[in-house]
Amino acid sequence: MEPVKVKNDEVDLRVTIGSLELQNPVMTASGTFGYAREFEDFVNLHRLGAVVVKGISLAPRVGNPPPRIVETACGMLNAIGLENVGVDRFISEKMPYLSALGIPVFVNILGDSVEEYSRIAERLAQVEGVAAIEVNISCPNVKKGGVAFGADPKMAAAVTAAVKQSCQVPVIVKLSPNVTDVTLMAKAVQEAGADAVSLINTLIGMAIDLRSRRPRLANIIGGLSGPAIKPVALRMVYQVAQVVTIPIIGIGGITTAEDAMEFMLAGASAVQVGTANFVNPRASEDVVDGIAAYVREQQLGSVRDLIGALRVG
Amino acid sequence: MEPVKVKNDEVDLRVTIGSLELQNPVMTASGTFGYAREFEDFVNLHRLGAVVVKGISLAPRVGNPPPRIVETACGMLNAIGLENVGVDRFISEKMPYLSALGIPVFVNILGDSVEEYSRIAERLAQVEGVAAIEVNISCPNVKKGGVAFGADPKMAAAVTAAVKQSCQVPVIVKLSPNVTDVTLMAKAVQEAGADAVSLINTLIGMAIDLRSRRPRLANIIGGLSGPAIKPVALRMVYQVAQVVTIPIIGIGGITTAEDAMEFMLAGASAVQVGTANFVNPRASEDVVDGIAAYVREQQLGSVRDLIGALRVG
Amino acid sequence: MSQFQKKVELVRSEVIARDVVRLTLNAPEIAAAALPGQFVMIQIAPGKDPLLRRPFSIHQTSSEGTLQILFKVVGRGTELLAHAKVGEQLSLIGPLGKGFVLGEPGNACLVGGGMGIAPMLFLASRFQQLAKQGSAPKVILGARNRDELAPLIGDFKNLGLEVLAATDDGSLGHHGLVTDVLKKINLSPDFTVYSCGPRPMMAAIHHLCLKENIRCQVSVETVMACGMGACLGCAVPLKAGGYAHACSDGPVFEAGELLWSL
Amino acid sequence: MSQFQKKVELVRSEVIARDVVRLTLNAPEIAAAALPGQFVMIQIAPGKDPLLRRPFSIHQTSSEGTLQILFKVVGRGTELLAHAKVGEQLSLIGPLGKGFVLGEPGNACLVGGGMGIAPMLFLASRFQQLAKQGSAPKVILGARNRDELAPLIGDFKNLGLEVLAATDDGSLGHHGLVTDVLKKINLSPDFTVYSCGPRPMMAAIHHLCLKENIRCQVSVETVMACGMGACLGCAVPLKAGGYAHACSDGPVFEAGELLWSL
Ligand SMILES: Cc1cc2nc3c(=O)[nH]c(=O)nc-3n(C[C@H](O)[C@H](O)[C@H](O)COP(=O)(O)OP(=O)(O)OC[C@H]3O[C@@H](n4cnc5c(N)ncnc54)[C@H](O)[C@@H]3O)c2cc1C
Ligand SMILES: Cc1cc2nc3c(=O)[nH]c(=O)nc-3n(C[C@H](O)[C@H](O)[C@H](O)COP(=O)(O)OP(=O)(O)OC[C@H]3O[C@@H](n4cnc5c(N)ncnc54)[C@H](O)[C@@H]3O)c2cc1C
Ligand SMILES: Cc1cc2nc3c(=O)[nH]c(=O)nc-3n(C[C@H](O)[C@H](O)[C@H](O)COP(=O)(O)O)c2cc1C
Ligand SMILES: Cc1cc2nc3c(=O)[nH]c(=O)nc-3n(C[C@H](O)[C@H](O)[C@H](O)COP(=O)(O)O)c2cc1C
Ligand code: FES
Ligand code: FES
Repeated sequence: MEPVKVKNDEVDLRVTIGSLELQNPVMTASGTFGYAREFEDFVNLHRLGAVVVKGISLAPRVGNPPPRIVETACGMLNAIGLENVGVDRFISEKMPYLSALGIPVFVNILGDSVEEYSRIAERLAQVEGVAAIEVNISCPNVKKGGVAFGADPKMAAAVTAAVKQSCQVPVIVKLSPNVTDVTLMAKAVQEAGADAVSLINTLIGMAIDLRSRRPRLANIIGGLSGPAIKPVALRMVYQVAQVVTIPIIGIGGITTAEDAMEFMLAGASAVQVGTANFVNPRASEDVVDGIAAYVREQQLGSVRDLIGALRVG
Repeated sequence: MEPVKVKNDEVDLRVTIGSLELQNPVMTASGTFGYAREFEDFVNLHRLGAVVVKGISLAPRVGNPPPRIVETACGMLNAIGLENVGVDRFISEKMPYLSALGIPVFVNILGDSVEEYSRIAERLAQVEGVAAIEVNISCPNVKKGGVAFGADPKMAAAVTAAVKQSCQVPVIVKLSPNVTDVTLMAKAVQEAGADAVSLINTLIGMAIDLRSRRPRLANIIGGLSGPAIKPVALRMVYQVAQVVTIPIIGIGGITTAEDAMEFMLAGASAVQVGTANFVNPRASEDVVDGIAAYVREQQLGSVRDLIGALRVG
Repeated sequence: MSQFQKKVELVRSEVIARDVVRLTLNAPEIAAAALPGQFVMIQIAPGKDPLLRRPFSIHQTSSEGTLQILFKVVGRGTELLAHAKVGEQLSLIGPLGKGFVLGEPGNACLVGGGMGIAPMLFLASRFQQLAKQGSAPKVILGARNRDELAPLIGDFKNLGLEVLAATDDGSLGHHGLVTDVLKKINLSPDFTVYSCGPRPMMAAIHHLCLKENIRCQVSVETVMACGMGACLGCAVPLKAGGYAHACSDGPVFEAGELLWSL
Repeated sequence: MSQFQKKVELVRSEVIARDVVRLTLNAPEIAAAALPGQFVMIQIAPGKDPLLRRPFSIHQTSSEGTLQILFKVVGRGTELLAHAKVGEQLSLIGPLGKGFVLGEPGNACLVGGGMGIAPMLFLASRFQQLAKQGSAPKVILGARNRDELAPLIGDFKNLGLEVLAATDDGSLGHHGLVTDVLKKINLSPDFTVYSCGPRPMMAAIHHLCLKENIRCQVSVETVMACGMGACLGCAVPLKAGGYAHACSDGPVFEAGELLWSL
């Protein structure tokens, strides 16, 4: 029999997220890859499974005062404050370049209220090139006293259902790790219609400067990301994989192809490379290369053989 | 005026936990310092503020099969499985050495049920040299389907109240970070009578070996500790400091005196050195030395001036 | 605008003064593309701690393809970098950011303070390439003392440039601040001041230039994670409200566009 | 029993074979207190990644106060250690654990496989110090090939000991396993076998000794965090149920006490 020619160096790296088939499981994490163009000198963008852009809100946001970032042990804290150009400028200024890339563009969205989420989704639903919407539910719900949508299954489900109603593209709900039981959140958004879940967003953390006796971030607290959080992320992906049937996108400290494939073994259908892009701007493409090499060497029929293939017991 | 002579190189390092005055704020974290004797060649044990011993249960426990530990980025996962000699052997074999040290001994206790916690506390209450009990509520409540006591304010309060009733010594409740809102837990145990809270216990994490496609821990999941978790710990201490009036003992990734003092700025009255003991067995004493040097150099009246002295806004 | 990620060889490491180190790297692509005021991000360790790259101004480039950085040891990253061994491979990203907008060499005044001197040498040498006979830029450099300043002044002399020096302790040149020197030389309004240094110094220069109606470009420092506009971590407050990003909108800004009253 | 935490100087680094390195450290206190079968924990990097120390058997000590370790590069820690430079300071903790219980030198048979050879040299030299004329221990060493084994056999020869060699590829000594050699030499039941090596090798030796009614001590490896009995991470399943701890109850155990059927 003739070997079937497939994309990416003749190994089958295709994975499915909702109704989308991606050429490979490697995406970039929201907020760590700008609007992709920033990386065009470093990465062959066409080779990515998908690109997830910085979180977009209805109106532009200026973000938090500096300092916004601080390095921690094997990680970093950020309190960017969701700075973004707003959905209108995103569509007019950023989408033309992105949609010309020929790879799926996932738009990460955020809001203060269920209504705001669904209005952004409505705006994006009509835009050519938007392949999926990733809903960042780690934002405070101003109408509910600032509790994060992602901290309450009911609120998370409400946002999910509203966004689902507002657009036709697959809806991915990005879960917060700052909860007692992430599986409750995952089940709630699956029931509310999510096509996939991505996890984890950042852990809430803090850093203090002894000399000035001040918090190192102007915002006092920020989001912890990078290799430090990988064990927590891997555990949550594994736990969620036991309870949902929708695809999982694994995120958290992924730096190498090995990291990415560990998340797939734990149950992820795809992964996102985040903080690693700052250290190695070529990280996302390196992960694609590394997965392809592994699939070839191990003579796997497809990268999909790795999904949930963890041997326990 | 004559300078007042105080302990520890003539700087005032004393702090108060419940009815106890400690010579300095530096303790060792449960499970990372054995029963103290293991460190006698490395640390002048008399110089520690207190020693917290490995978690003790009613009956001996053999613990989990190996592998029980795995290194992660700037941290480690452990799944010791609460191996310990049981309260009787602890009292007969370990306490004589410990109580002869002349420093406060805090006994960390764990159980399957509220009754088990209070029975251990009762046993310990009669033992000379036990200065305080630290209640590890990160254990599964077998009567409630294995949900951790530390994940539910009501269960945490029940354990706290039961232990309080069973002994006269100060009761410290050790909080789990694996919750949506640690302040709810802190408030619940304060109301139930806790004399202090200590935090954080380990974050739940996981590691996978790509080659064997197996979890790296026989127990699949384990507790993440070390420098990697420090930002999360610092944030939780800060948050809890805003809502409780009882003293807080800060734990999580403390490696140096600077780390320790950052926790104090965030609101901790004392700290525990954990994983750092494995890397530098002298770590706990180094932290005492470093704090003393800082208090002297900065000409602070007392180390207590640092507690909650973070400047925000 | 081409940017590169390269493993480059450390060919020379010089201790210029106490805690001040100059590294010479063999980085032909980055050196060839570099403009004065741009910077590179250098990976400190092969492991994950310290995790992030550190930004350094491009101090000098050569036609042989070398690139220099000049830095002060202030923390763990610079400490490790100061101990990098000749022959080691370092990972660089660059050239990054927007550099100085170059005007007439004869109407340029370069003011560098402390490690803010680093980009000034590259800027000066570019001006000298552009300059016609007898139209050299003015250069004012400040540091804490002679030890820190003297070795660097030589490099400007090698370009044929006189340096007006100022030291905090008076051990070399003017005893005082670079702003004192700047005041004294009485620039006409057709000059542009190019400045890099500690924030208070740049603020003072900005206010002086504002008064004298002189254009002033400043190179600012912020914490950076990516150095390429992706993380939005390097926010610089703007006079008009909101923030610019030091790594992609800067690090060089028109001084008048920034919010100085922090 | 005294244990020390010391910064010690690396005085020599030798590549013994491909990926096999021997380090000589100037560690007088630890060397003086060390017993064969004990180990040291070495800090790999000054930073926090890799975080934990790595355990290594004491390979040899000298009356001049040096201590040697012999190791194979298998991961990140050993890779970094293999590149440590002579003159560098390394942080050591030791001597740790319980070593071999030494019997009659003339009734001792030492069996080392792969990096399990490391503690055997120290054990052999201690036996030679104790031995009366003509009562030397027997030594069987196994490795993958001549390249890995030959350099080490020389060290045993220097002690005046003959080595029975076995290699997987037959390039030196017996073509096959150390257990084949052990079988052939037909030890009497008054012998004790001292063994260190890969688990399957030690299991085979244990079963052989059990059959022949020969006492057998084995040195086991586990993951370790503290190396001193504090973390309880180094669990070794016991035949009688429950676990011992490799770092404090071992690393040397009576083979019969352990659970081999894992
Ligand atoms: C565009 C740009 C160009 C630069 N050019 C030079 C140069 O040519 N020569 C030079 O000596 N330095 C330069 N710096 C500053 C240099 O990047 C920092 O000194 C360095 O990152 C400190 O790293 P560290 O690990 O030694 O210090 P850390 O341990 O990270 O921190 C030590 C201290 O330095 C401060 N610090 C850390 N990072 C920065 C930063 N990015 N900017 C300002 N302060 C910081 C911290 O708040 C802390 O107080 C430049 C910075 C930027 C943004
Ligand atoms: C008491 C004792 C004495 C030892 N003596 C020697 C010796 O003399 N020479 C020698 O070469 N090695 C010895 N080892 C093994 C040595 O400690 C490991 O090879 C080393 O820790 C690996 O570190 P790494 O960072 O290079 O590997 P890692 O990157 O940590 O791991 C690489 C691989 O090695 C395995 N591994 C990691 N740590 C250990 C460990 N402690 N034991 C076994 N496997 C491990 C991992 O599972 C992984 O497969 C000894 C171990 C113990 C417990
Ligand atoms: C600087 C920065 C900005 C981020 N911005 C967003 C964002 O806008 N929306 C979002 O859902 N997640 C955001 N994240 C979270 C990441 O997408 C990712 O979930 C997290 O960083 C964990 O992955 P990592 O460890 O690989 O970085 C941001 C992370 C960083 C570091
Ligand atoms: C090996 C190990 C064993 C532990 N055992 C216990 C225990 O028995 N009881 C408990 O309350 N905490 C236990 N802990 C948690 C620590 O006391 C501490 O809360 C945690 O490790 C975070 O601090 P660190 O980052 O400084 O290690 C253990 C931690 C480790 C690493
Ligand atoms: S440093 Fe990342 S955007 Fe400027
Ligand atoms: S390694 Fe810690 S108890 Fe053995």
